[in-house]
Amino acid sequence: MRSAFERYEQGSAALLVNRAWCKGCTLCVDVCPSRILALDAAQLVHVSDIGKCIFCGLCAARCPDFVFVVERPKRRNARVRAGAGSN
Amino acid sequence: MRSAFERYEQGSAALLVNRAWCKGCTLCVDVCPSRILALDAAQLVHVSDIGKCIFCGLCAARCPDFVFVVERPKRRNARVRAGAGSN
Amino acid sequence: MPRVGEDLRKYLRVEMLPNVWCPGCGHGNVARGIAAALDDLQLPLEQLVMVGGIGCSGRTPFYFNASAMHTTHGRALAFATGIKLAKPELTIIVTMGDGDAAAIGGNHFIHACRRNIDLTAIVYNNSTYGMTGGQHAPTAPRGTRSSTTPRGSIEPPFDMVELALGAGATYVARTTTFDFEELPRRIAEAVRHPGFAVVEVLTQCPTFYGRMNGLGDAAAMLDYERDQTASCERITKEDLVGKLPLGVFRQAECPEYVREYAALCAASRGEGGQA
Amino acid sequence: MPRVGEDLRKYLRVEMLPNVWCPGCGHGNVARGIAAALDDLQLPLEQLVMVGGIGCSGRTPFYFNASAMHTTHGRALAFATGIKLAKPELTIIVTMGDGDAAAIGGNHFIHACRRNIDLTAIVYNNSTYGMTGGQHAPTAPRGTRSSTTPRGSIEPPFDMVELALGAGATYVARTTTFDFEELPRRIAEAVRHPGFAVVEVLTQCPTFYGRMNGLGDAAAMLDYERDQTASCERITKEDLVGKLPLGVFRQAECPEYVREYAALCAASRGEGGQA
Amino acid sequence: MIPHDPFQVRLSGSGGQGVILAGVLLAEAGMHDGLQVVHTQSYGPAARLGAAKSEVVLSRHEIAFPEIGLPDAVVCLSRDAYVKYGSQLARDGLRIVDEQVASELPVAPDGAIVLPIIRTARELEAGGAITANVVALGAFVALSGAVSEDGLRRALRERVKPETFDVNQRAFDAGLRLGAAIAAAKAG
Amino acid sequence: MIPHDPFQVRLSGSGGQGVILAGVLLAEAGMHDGLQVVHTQSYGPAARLGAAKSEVVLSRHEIAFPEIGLPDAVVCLSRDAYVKYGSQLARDGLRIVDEQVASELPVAPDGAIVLPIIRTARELEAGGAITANVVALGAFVALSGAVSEDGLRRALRERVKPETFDVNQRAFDAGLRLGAAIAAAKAG
Amino acid sequence: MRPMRLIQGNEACALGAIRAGCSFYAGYPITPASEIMEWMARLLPPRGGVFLQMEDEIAALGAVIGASWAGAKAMTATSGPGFSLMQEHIGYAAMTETPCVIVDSQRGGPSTGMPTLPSQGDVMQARWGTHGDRPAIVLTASSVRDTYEVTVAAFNLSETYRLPVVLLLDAILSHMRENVELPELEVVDRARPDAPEGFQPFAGQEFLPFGAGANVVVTGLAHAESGRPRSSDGVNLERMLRRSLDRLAADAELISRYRTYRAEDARHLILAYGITARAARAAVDRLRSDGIRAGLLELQTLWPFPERLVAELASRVEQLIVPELNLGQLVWPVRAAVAGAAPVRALNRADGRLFSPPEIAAAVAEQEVAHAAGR
Amino acid sequence: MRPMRLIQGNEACALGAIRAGCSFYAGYPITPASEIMEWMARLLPPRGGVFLQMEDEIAALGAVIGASWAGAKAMTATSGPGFSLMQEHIGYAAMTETPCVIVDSQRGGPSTGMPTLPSQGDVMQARWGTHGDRPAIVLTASSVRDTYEVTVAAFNLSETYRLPVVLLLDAILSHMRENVELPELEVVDRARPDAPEGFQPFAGQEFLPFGAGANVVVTGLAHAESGRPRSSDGVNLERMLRRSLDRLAADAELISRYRTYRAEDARHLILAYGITARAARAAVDRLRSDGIRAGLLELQTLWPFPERLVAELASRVEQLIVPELNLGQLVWPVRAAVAGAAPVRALNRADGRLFSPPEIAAAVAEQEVAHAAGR
Repeated sequence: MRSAFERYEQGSAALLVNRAWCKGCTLCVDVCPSRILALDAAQLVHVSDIGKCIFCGLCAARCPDFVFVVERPKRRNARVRAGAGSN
Repeated sequence: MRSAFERYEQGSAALLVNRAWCKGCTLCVDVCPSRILALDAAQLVHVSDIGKCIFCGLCAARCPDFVFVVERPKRRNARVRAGAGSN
Repeated sequence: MPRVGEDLRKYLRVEMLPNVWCPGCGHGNVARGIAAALDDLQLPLEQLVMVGGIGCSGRTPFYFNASAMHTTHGRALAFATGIKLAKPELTIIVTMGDGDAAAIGGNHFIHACRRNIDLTAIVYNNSTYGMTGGQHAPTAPRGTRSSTTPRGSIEPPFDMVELALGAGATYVARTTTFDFEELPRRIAEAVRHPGFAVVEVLTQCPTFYGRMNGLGDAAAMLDYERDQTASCERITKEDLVGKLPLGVFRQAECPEYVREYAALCAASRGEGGQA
Repeated sequence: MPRVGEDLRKYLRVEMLPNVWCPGCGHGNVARGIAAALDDLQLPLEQLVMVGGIGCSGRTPFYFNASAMHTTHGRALAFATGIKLAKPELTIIVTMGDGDAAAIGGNHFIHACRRNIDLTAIVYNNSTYGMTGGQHAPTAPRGTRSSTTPRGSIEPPFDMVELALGAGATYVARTTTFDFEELPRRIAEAVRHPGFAVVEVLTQCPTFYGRMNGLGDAAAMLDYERDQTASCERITKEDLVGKLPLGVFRQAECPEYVREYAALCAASRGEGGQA
Repeated sequence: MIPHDPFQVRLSGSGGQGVILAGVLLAEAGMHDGLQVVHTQSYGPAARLGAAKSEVVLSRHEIAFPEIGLPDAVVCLSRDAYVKYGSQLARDGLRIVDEQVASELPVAPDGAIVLPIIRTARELEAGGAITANVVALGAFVALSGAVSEDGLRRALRERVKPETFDVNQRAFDAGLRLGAAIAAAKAG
Repeated sequence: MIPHDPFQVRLSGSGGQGVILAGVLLAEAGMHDGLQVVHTQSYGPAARLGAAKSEVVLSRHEIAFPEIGLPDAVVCLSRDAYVKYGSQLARDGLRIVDEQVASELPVAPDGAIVLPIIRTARELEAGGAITANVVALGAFVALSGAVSEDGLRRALRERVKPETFDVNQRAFDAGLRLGAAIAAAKAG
Repeated sequence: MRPMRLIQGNEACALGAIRAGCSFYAGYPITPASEIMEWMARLLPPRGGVFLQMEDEIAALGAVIGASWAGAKAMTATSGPGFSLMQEHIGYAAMTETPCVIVDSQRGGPSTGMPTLPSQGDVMQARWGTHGDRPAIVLTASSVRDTYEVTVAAFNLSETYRLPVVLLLDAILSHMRENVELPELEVVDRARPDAPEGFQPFAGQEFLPFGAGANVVVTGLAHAESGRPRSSDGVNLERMLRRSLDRLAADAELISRYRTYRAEDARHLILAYGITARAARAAVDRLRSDGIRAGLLELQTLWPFPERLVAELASRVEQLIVPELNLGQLVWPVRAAVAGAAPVRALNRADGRLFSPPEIAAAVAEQEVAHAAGR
Repeated sequence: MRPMRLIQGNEACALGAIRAGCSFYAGYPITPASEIMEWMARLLPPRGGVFLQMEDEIAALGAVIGASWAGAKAMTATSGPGFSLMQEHIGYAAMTETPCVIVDSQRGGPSTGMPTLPSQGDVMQARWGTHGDRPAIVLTASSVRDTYEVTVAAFNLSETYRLPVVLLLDAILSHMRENVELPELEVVDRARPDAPEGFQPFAGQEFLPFGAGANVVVTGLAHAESGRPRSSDGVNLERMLRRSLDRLAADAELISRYRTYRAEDARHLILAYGITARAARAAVDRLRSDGIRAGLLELQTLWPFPERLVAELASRVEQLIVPELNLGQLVWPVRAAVAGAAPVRALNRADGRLFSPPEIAAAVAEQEVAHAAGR
């Protein structure tokens, strides 16, 4: 069973990605402000450059399949909570 | 089968009463402005004095059992149409 | 409207009378209201179908000199929908009780409101299940007693007018058996309305609801109807406090389903529809 | 509310993932919204029961680390009512689709609204029957296509908010899968509400509704949700024209059924109740 | 006590006359007397509006079949009830008919005991006639002896609302007197 | 035409790859060739999300049993489909697997014909790969000879939307060429 | 011994439910079952039990199943039209192995039919009314006292086998009154696992309700023993259905309630059930007094159908007579079980009236073999 | 002869309905029947027929019955859960002698079960699912072409006998495609009286819809021939039910659709129906080639059950084998009809898979007599 989360780190922050739950809908690709997400040949999401990730969490917020988990240092909270998505 | 309407006349006006359909609920008795309706020993409506009838039709309007029919000369219409019953 | 006291026998299936209802039951008042409305409407009776549900009110169709379909509990509107779409030239009046329309039949009721098919639904609201012996109905006010709420009901009731409006009905009115002049007027309006029309009629059940709640005989219950209600049009806001409003709550011309369907068929005729 | 991107796995029955929904299906967004709300609510999960109907949305309970009851089509609220009354200490979230809640389950929906039992009902409105292949749903706007309205629907849709209000619900809100912050907030509010709470969520079905109506992929459908709606609180009347309002439409404290019932029991205890 | 075994009684009247309760009281009286009893009744709109019936089987033995065949006694409190339920009766059976009912019949019922049941109740109550059922039971007990006075009094005490017990007690006594007078006349 | 009678084909892929339609086209081609045909398929969320299958039985005679036993040919367009439906095959059966699928398998499928089906489709369409199903059919027709080219072209013409006929036609041709190349190599 | 009382069949049913520990009732009014509901409305609140009037019969049984999964012993009662509406949820209860009791007081059918008149027209529906196969226990009763006892038995069987149990009454039995002493009867509660850890809700008879430490999964889809859906894999489903059916078969003697009357040396065996068994019993006495060796097999458990018992008795008689207040229902499995060992005669009426003892006696006495039923 | 086409079972059903003159469809989505609805949504509007998606299956059949009384030939289609919900209205249609067709594409049950997998689990429900007794006609089919023809037959029988007719398909047949030529078939319309005057809607087979000059009265209560309710008098009702049942019995040969295959000299008779009959037919060939004299009786009419036919064939064989995709349903009436004349072996599976020809052949070849079904 493919189920483990792959871990992409940038300092103390990390983006966890579970490709086993991905269905290739591209909602995350569409929403990523850093343009670091894309589908691979197997039509599953992959992270092209974790160095550019701002850990905004929009990929996780948009993903209907719980593919993403964002681990952040505490201080980032304020900024992230004001993230996009509201009318 | 008891089903015929009994006819009570007053000049060219008449009150028709079908006791076979009466169930003795007294709604007509209650509403009759001339107090000429009552239940008899068999608990059915009877007309005590057709001479006092004003042919207002309230007995018919209130009766849930189609027991009454009022036959009137045409000229009475206006008065009767303004009969009671509205809020 | 016919004159008060008019001979309405031609609208009745007289050989089925006397009706099955208890002495003083308001359903007979509603039936008279329907007959008076028919006298006003002057419809061809052979094109009229009366459709009833199960319960005291569901028996109404038997007493009219028209086609009659006494259906199943709560589903009268589903049958009526099929009849109307299969033969749009028919006029259809559906008689339902509160248990019928609001309890088991609530879904068919709201969908009929939504679809806006040209049917007239008369909801006899006597706050009880009469035919089965006086059980609680979902229109009965909080605190009222019945054979299934011997200690008083703790449930909020439906307001059938609000429910019909919320579901999208295009004609919605409420009246009472007390008002024997407004009752046929509303029914006639509803039948004339080109779409789905709901008339809720507050009606007395002296045998169960009245007796169990100490409301007196039929005459006293009619007075109670009068005292508990007020016209939504004629009075000030203060008069309405604690009273159930009566009158016409919506009367809107909206696309009617049968006509829309006919247009759909006409538009599709070119396609052929391979078979 | 949890931070955006938070690890919500502890609320999930991870061994049931990936879920059954199609790529880009908004039901997964709703599921995340529920998980985020749970993170906010900090309820004991062993006292949480998720109850689902039949259809795509009905599968939601399987994916949560709580008790799960996947019931029958349209009837989830009836089961939930039984669970809650039999064990009032449980928290119950009911997930239903539009076909589930508004078509076959409309009657249970309006009666749950009326009774005001402390349950939370989440109505996933994607305007279609997804599980069975994209048939017309009673929430789908007039003119939309589906496998059963190949020429466009001629039916007016339900407005679920209006329906819930008309039926007497005490908390009524509408939100969208677009708004991933408001969605969990509404769900948490609804769970906290001491009475029956309805949250309608507009959600995308790219596989059927989107494809059949030319609305593009999931991302495009989220934008469409945004463009078709407007908050009922923040904007002027002109902004609302042609848009579906979002927000909280009613939030009222009314007698809650389970508490009323407990009071009834307490009051009746003196009687003994002969047996 | 019961003249035959089983002893089958059919009470009938119009809806609201309380014949259902009368049957229940009779059955309970039989039970208090140590008999096996079965009570059946008509139901639904017919029972509320038209003619209602209430039937009791009394026996010293287990009662296999719950319905009554040819009744050993009938009591009729309304014309419609008489037409519908009053005609069948075992040979030498007891038929009690209210005088008002009898007066409405084209032909007087053969061998019936005609009693002023409703009138007696009305006089007792000064208006209504809701105890006609209990007056009738009193007459029935006096004439048939099928159940004991004590059994029926106990049934009344246990079954009717406390506030109506007195008037029912008086109705029962009045009925007993009506019946006893006829019984005495017959015996004399 | 069909190498055995009945000839049983199992097409599989992920939801959205059009294997259901491919099966229908194959069955219609067989029908146009004068064969008896039965087509069955998987349904529901599994078919939309996971692995979908589409099965065709071709025969010169009436087909009693509609499902296939051990297939005479399998076509796999996705890894999940291969895992679920790709392993069973009659001895000497034909197994066509997309190159991408083959690359994801831990062990190369024994005796399989690996073809760049999805890539070919993608090149034809400049982006999507919705004609992979028809490319696969072309290869299948070339390699199996079970149905005629003409039959399949007629099925395409009658079944696909007019605006997509051209691209499908080209996909079919490309598939034929892929298959023919292998066939020639084998024969050679 | 409790005091002698005159009570109605429907009241006895409600009292039996209370005795059995029923703490949840949800229902909807219908003749002739309404009094069961009315009694439960009176009896439950003082005991802290839940009484709920639902919007329809479908919702009533849905609430009952939900309550059962919340741990309550739960019941509903209805008549034919409501019983038809409940069929989907009866299947759901069977699929989810939910203990609950459904009372159907039979009235004249089909459809609205004859609401106040008795019938035995739902006997096959009680077994076959829902789609798909399911293990079924269906009981019936012929007296007010039986009604009380069989209601307790219905709960006990329901708790033991984790199944919906159907109790068939009829319009006469529901409404008739008899003098009875209500005995204290033994009560069975559903088995609980020792600990919630690792609890598999569909691995056996043990049960844990919602909120008891195991996050139970319940679905009407085919599922694994964990409760998780397996809607495309029927092997589990068939195994679980067969396990339930086998368990019922193994416990046939416990489940099968019946009584015989003068059957030991009978040449003419009347097989009857419910209200009809009373006339049959009287007919046996009548026939015996005329020198005809008649006997009665009265079934209280209709399903699982006691095939072995019927086959065994059939092998010793000249004929079986099966009187039913329907147009021939239980006679089908009787004929299947008898398998030609003796002629089986169906005696049917569907006019809303009971068979009288003389009618049954006359039918037994006729020596000619009537047409077999069901045509 | 019309052109050869590749069509799905559900499409064939829709085309059969159109061919039979169906002008009204009301339904509700459900797997695996939804495509029937989708085809009707496409086919009806251009023909001026009515297509209606209702709020549930109960409403769908209600609308169908209403439409039939407005004069339309009307149909609905569903699967198990919806079929369970329709049971009350099936009884109403029977009670009101309403011509209509109800298609049930069977899927794995009970309850939500296995929505995409085939089953024959609703065979008894189709006969006994509603409360009370009723005349029932239940048909089934085993191929796409049969589906077309049997749908036409369902309408014709429905119109002839003024009854709801049930057509049982299954998930495989509904979704499979076969090449077929669709023949022109004869179509029957309900009989009309010469004049509306004095028309008694329930005096016989003649029918007048609403709005045709007679103010027809229709009720689900027991009623007189005039249609007027007689809810406390079952004599009328029983007479009318028996009249319908007798008519079906008298016309048994017209109604009973079946085919035999190599049955003349068979020692082992397989009695099968629906999709299972196809495997059975292949099994017969396989057994014959092994020298075993097997034969097939394929029933298309399941109810009224062809008792005489089965009894007659049973008298000539060593054993009957009844394979069903359920846990033993039609085997009950088979056993009743056979009455011990030959051993009857039930072969059952309820795991959502079809019997394969080798499985059936192996079961026939086994000489040992297995346990009878239903325990």
